[in-house]
Amino acid sequence: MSEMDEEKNNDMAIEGFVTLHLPCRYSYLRMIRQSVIDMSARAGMSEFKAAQLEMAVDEACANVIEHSYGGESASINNPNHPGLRINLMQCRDRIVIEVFDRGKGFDFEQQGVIEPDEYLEDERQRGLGMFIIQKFVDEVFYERGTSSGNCLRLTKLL
Amino acid sequence: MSEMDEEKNNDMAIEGFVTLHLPCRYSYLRMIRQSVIDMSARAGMSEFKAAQLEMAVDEACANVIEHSYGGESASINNPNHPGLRINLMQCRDRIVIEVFDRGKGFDFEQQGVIEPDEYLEDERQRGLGMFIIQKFVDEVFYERGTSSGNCLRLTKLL
Amino acid sequence: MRECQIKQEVVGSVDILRLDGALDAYSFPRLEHAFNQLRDKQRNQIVLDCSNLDYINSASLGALIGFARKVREQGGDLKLAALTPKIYSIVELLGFDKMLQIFPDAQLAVSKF
Amino acid sequence: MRECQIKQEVVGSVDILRLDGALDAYSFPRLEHAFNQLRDKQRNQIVLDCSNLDYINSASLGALIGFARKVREQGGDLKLAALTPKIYSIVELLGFDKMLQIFPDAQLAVSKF
Ligand SMILES: Nc1ncnc2c1ncn2[C@@H]1O[C@H](COP(=O)(O)OP(=O)(O)O)[C@@H](O)[C@H]1O
Ligand SMILES: Nc1ncnc2c1ncn2[C@@H]1O[C@H](COP(=O)(O)OP(=O)(O)O)[C@@H](O)[C@H]1O
Repeated sequence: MSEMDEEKNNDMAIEGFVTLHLPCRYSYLRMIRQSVIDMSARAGMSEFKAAQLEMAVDEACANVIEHSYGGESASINNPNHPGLRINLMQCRDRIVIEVFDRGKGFDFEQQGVIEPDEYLEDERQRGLGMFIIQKFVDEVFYERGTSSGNCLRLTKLL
Repeated sequence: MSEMDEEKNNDMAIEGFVTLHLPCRYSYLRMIRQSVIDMSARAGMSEFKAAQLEMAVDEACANVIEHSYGGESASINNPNHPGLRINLMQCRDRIVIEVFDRGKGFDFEQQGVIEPDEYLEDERQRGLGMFIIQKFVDEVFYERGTSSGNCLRLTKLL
Repeated sequence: MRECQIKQEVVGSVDILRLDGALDAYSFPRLEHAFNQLRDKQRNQIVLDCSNLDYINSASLGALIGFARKVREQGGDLKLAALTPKIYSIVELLGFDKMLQIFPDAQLAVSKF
Repeated sequence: MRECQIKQEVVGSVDILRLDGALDAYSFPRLEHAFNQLRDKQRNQIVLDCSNLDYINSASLGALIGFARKVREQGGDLKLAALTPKIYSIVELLGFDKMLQIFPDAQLAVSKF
């Protein structure tokens, strides 16, 4: 069902696979979070770890809307806007979430991560999203411009 | 984004469109229900009407798993099982939910609907699902064997 | 959260079943199991505390009606308590409020036996 | 349910903001709006009752820290109350429990001014 299939071994065998396709609107973030929480509960992940994964995915999707697509406005009145595609995969020992978009993407490696301390010095009080994404999951992988668009893959062990 | 697009007029213009693709397992019904509730809330549907739509969709999806696919077992250990595809569409004055499956389907017109009274006489205590689906939404449309599989479309006005 | 938890409590001759979560096609077997246990023990005065029940499907509603009928044949009853407004509205729409006694809380339901 | 509702209550010199729902990128402008209103009225003793807050994103956490700093400059403070265990764990992981005072309930937080 996804690129993941090829690299799977026993531990990574997919036990559950859900795909969500949603418009580029902040009002759908709740539905995304609920699906992450539900998938985590199915897998037996603790409530606290699930909350971390929930937040990482929420920040990632909000970033896609704000930065990759340049905001909600382009999607309004455009029924053909590609929106967000999200794969939620439950494996034996982990949850893997892929977020795909067809916006401009970014250079992930070059993007600095602001730690909460520096963050507090900063008047703008922005830029914590990437830190949260990195801190709250066990593995982050980003690929720009795949055949399915830009892909951010977040992996959290149970 | 769907067959609906062709028949749309102003009232039916789609303001929100979410697609879910899920395995043929009862444990995903919760995620489906949550998405229906969330979409209904976004559209401003009352909590009580949303509960009716939630139940109609839950019964419809449980029927797909039990009857169209003959239970959960065929999907276990088969990553290529087609599962369920669900479109949730928010229009100005209604919510439209489409449930697609690639199972055997059924003859919708010939399927009798049991009223709660008869139902109570029946020892087996089954067969209320179709009644609920018909009673709790404003329009039910079923088409067997479309190019996307069997399709049940439920429409509920706000 | 995933499953429906069913906690049992005995108050004299009455069994209270506290339902927590959703009764759907996934968790339905739990309800059947609980009912079978009560039947085996010949308990027939039952209260279902639904204050933490967030969903109930048609098969589960059917099982409630069916079990109520069986315990009534033995002089008992199955009463519902503390339905959320959402679930109450569903039960009412289906006319099941005429077949099952419904009380605002479990204690009151117990006192009616 | 969709949006985050923010109810305000004045207890003497203290403003209690009761948050209900989720603070995410969708509802964030509401929080900013509430903070702007408080600033315009020069209210600087603030308690956030988070008992019904089910999610908070990074931008909202940032706004809390930023607003706390501003009211502190005027001799006031912003205190958090009644965080759910889930949100408390997030706040702690990010080290924000060292920057904001957190109390088990709103009344206690109010009494600390
Ligand atoms: N999905 C994305 N597409 C494009 N750019 C992104 C994406 N995610 C993050 N960025 C870039 O990384 C920066 C830091 O992101 P983040 O830490 O979430 O802070 P913020 O969103 O508050 O700016 C953003 O300002 C943006 O330039
Ligand atoms: N999606 C479906 N695919 C195939 N058969 C179906 C489907 N939905 C309903 N049916 C048929 O209609 C009958 C009545 O369904 P329902 O009223 O939900 O009761 P129950 O599921 O308890 O039998 C089922 O027993 C089945 O034969």
